[in-house]
Amino acid sequence: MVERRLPRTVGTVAVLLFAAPLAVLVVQAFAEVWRYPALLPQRWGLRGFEVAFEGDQALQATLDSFEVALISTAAAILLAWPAARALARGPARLRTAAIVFLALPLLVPPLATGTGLAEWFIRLGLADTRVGVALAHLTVVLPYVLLVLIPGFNPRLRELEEMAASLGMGPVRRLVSVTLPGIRAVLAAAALLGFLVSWSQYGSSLAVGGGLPMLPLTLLPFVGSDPNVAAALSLLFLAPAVLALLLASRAAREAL
Amino acid sequence: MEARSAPLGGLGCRGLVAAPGGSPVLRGVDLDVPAGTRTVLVGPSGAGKTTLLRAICGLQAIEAGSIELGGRRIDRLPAYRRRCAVVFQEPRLLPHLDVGENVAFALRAAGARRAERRARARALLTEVGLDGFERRAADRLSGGEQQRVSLARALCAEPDILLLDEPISAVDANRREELRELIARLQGERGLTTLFVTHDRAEAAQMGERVALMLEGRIVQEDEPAALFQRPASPVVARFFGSANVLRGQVRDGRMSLGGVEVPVPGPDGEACVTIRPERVRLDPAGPLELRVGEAAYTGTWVRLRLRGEGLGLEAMVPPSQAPAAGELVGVALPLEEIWRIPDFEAVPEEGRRAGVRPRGGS
Amino acid sequence: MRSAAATARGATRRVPPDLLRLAPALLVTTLLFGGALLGALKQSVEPPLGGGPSTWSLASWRAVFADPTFLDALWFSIRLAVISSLAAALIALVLATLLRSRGPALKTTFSLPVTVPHLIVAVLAVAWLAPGGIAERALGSLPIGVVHAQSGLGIVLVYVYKETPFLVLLLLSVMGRTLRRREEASAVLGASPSQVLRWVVWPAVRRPLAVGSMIVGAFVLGAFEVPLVLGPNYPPTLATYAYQATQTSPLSGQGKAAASLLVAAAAAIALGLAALALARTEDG
Amino acid sequence: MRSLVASIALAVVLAGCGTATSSAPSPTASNWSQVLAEAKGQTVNWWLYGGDAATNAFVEDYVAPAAAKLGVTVKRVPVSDTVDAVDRVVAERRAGETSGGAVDLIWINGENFVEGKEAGLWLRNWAQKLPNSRYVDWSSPIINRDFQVPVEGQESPWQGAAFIYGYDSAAVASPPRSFPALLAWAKAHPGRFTYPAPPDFTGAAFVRQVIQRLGGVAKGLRFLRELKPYQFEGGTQFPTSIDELDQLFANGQVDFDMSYNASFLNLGVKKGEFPPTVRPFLIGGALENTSYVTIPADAAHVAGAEVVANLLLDPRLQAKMADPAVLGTPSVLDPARLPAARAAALRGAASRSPYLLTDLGRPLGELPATRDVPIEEAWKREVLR
Repeated sequence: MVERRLPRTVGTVAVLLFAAPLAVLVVQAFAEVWRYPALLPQRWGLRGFEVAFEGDQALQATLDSFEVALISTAAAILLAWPAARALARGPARLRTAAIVFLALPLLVPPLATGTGLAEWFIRLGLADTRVGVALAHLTVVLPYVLLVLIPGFNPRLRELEEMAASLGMGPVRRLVSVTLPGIRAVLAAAALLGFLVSWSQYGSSLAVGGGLPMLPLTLLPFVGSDPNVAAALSLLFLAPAVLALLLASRAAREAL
Repeated sequence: MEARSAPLGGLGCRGLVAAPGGSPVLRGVDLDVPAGTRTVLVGPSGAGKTTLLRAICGLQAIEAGSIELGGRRIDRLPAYRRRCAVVFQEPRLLPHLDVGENVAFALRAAGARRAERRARARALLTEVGLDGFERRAADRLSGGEQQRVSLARALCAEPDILLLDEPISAVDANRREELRELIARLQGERGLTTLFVTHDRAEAAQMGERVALMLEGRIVQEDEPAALFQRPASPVVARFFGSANVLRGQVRDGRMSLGGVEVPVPGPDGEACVTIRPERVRLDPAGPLELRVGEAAYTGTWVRLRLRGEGLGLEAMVPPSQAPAAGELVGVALPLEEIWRIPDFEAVPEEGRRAGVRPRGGS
Repeated sequence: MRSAAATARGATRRVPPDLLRLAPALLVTTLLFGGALLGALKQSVEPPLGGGPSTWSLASWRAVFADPTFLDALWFSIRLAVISSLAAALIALVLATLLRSRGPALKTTFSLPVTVPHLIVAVLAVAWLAPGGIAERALGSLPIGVVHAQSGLGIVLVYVYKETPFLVLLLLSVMGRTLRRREEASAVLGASPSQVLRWVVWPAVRRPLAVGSMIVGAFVLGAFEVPLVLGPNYPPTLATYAYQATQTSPLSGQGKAAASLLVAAAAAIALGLAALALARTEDG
Repeated sequence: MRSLVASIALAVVLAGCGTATSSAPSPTASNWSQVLAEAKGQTVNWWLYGGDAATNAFVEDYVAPAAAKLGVTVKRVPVSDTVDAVDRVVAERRAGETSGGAVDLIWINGENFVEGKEAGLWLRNWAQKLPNSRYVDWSSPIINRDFQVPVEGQESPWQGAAFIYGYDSAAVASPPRSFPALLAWAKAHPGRFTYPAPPDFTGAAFVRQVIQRLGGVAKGLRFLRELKPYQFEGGTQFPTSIDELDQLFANGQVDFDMSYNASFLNLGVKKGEFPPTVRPFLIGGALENTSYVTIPADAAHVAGAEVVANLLLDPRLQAKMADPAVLGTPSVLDPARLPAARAAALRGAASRSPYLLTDLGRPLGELPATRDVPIEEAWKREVLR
């Protein structure tokens, strides 16, 4: 009984929380003329997208955002992997201290981090480069990825690895056929979160990458002044996030 | 065996039906635990033992049937009003409370003062052999210690019935005996009505004043332990309690042919099924049967022999000193007084029924 | 049992390999985060480019704390942070309780807003709730202002919408089978549903809830693009105060901006450590 | 307060003379060809407000192709506020950079320019050396002073700006043309007028215009206090940004809109935001100022930036800019210095659109930038509360 009723509940909730708000975005993106108090636009059209994509600005911004998000997520996973392994066990006091320290950047306003880094990054020639912006993002992406990864390295996984080692599996084979499958769902979640955090960064991007205007920087000026264009850019801004979510949830489901 | 009557003060279940997750697991369970006695509920994995226990204590809703405890209907009461204490398979202690507060949890729920809780916890911990543990963190104990705490916690509730769901299984093998004895002793001292769930027939024999065998959602036989071993009500019961020797044949004039040897079988003529426990099969050069030893396996205390002859297969347990080698031809005698005619051999087909029932839950 | 075993295992191992594994993350965090704080600190005490004192001084800090707008911004940010995190925590607690026994489909659905960037939520809020937005077109008029509301309601709504699912996920991760088993054990020992809630569920969820709400609170304290789109003209949040400081005066505003951002950072860290400490002492 | 206006006017005139006499030598042909050669292959990072579709399109469709012909790539760096660009230049200065900066060109005026000038952030003495600067009337106080601060060749004009109002001719027959008329009109139609609360740029400009027109801060604020109860929502709420006022106007919730962009109705109709029946009008004389571009002293591509700044003064591009079909903003070129045909094109541009004013009347210069903050504070104190 409960199972039969559930899909409708899911649908309703999804519509209320997600689809309905976003539907407005879609409508607005295609609404050339939508004057008050009409509920639907008076004229549909592609003006929003034409303006948004004027001179490849948005396309370049999307590519830059994507690349930066990939770099910072990959770097965060590389750094967080061994750290999470170490933090999943070990003396409790040391563990807590290390986690608190590594998580501190989460609490600090990204604009502060960005502003503080800007001067150094300019000196180092990192400002306005994809690597530079990815590094600035790494400040917050790393703690997120780390916090998600830590529970993945649980005693059960360790036991499986020990089992594999006892069966004569080398480190590489062990990683590929025991550790990765065992941690896939958590890894997917960490990667997704890392990607999205980087993808959505505004403050730190502005401070160290104003000259490499990524999607949020391109979008913000339109938000008040031109809802049509803002909506078109928002759809673009949202697309990879939704895509990443779908991929990650599939990976997670397969892992279950 | 006996006329069913609601036990005064004990537990009485009638026609319990439950379907956790939609498929029926309890299919009409009748079970009595007389007040102050200990009954062991035994059965293979997936038989529904844990579900029954959860139904009794109120963690599993029932679709039909009634449960009576201590002279009152409890099947409509929420779990916390049923006065059943449960010792689960895993200790389920609260990690944020110390050992003492865990033990005294039921007192806390009842609104007892801290001093009283402390005193009771200390006393109970002494009883379960954990003197001075009350200030320790619950999650810093070993598995066996945690299970003792869990037991003390259940006793502290002073329940109308103590339910134990395979409490020994998560404990080190060499600590199990101690824990069994502890449970038996504490139960006996208090005269607690107790239902003990296990899948281990040896444990059932040891722990049960009475034993109820559950198969596929029903109680198929309930009796003293020895009766279940020696006088199974059906072939499945016989097999569950370790007898592979379920022999079919025709009874004519009170006799049945086993491998060419006529043995007297009580009861009416016709199709019949008899069993004899493997440890009662005697190797005797002068015995009437001559069988070949197919396989001889040392099991620690006994050697299990698979004996094969003309139209007859038997299993025998013999002391190692008497064990023949595989391939030998041996004489076998069947003590006639040990042959038991299974009264209900059509009731449950021997095999195959279980195919439809998948193991479920943690039982 | 598990953690005891893990500790025992950790103790028998030598420490160096673990430190080695931690080193890269610690080093990068120290460089980036420490560098950022140091950079901001430097900026806040440096002489401004456009004249004025030519030596390092606390002038910016003094100016900031003498500025009534800054004090209003500080108070406003803290108020928003507290309201948002409390509201998100409360809703998340209710949602998690309702969702814990439901299937993964529903849980995934509820976690969807996690993926939506804050800026887009702000855009959505404008589309729906601004004067002349969908809500007003459909209903005629809105009983309360949201976008640019003096109360900061728009900002709170965005953060609650966006962060509640995050808290729900956090809560659901500790509301699994282990907790369910403990609840059962407590119920059969005579604990009523409200007692189970207080003594079993709450102790299990309060730590992640506290940590999660503290992160939400910190987000709001550092909120920048959302108040830029949805916040009132006055007061600003700390981050928008910093931005406005450079808007009004690109040169002398820099020190004030850095100082106010550092105050926001300090407030967020203080809030975080306090929440952590609170969660810890309650355990005792 | 008359004295204030007078002193401003005097200052303006004096400054104009000063600039005229100290005007930089005109660029020699050889000099400029050197600049052109150097600029070839450079990519100019032009940081400018990114929220205006028409301006973006103008840059992409006209400026960039024209620059490309000279071998210069124009890269538009959109910002939500000019201060984002200034912040970057300041950060580079802090980091000790003297060249290779990320910002080559900024769309700028007012406070941002003034502060940067004081700190020496901008390239000096280049604007009047641009060949096309000969079409600019550098003696005009609207050009040679930016919010009363002498430009001194550190920025080059590219767009005229005038503070104008809009009404919907389908709803209002004849809008008020002076502030007393506005007050009378508001009393007759309570709740149908409002303006954005300073420090919103447009709202602050409105307050400055009132102050200038009515001859002083005290008189201006008294007028605004009197106006307040007849405003939208009884004056209890002000729009917090110009976007919000635009929205109220578009929704028909108020009767008048205002902007420092002389083409805002034209662009609003093009966007579909305003109905085609909207019309511009002036209340008193229009405040006017100029939008400039400046080059940071540490810019990586100075030559390229100069080429782009020069292009922005090209009569053909200026004509496009003034064309209502493209932008419709007033040109900064002096028609008197142009060939007759080009001058006519510029003059005629505004008359081709019902959304533009052909005659902006006698311009009202801006108050010094330094007075913005005190005025805002006074407004908050005496009008808002």
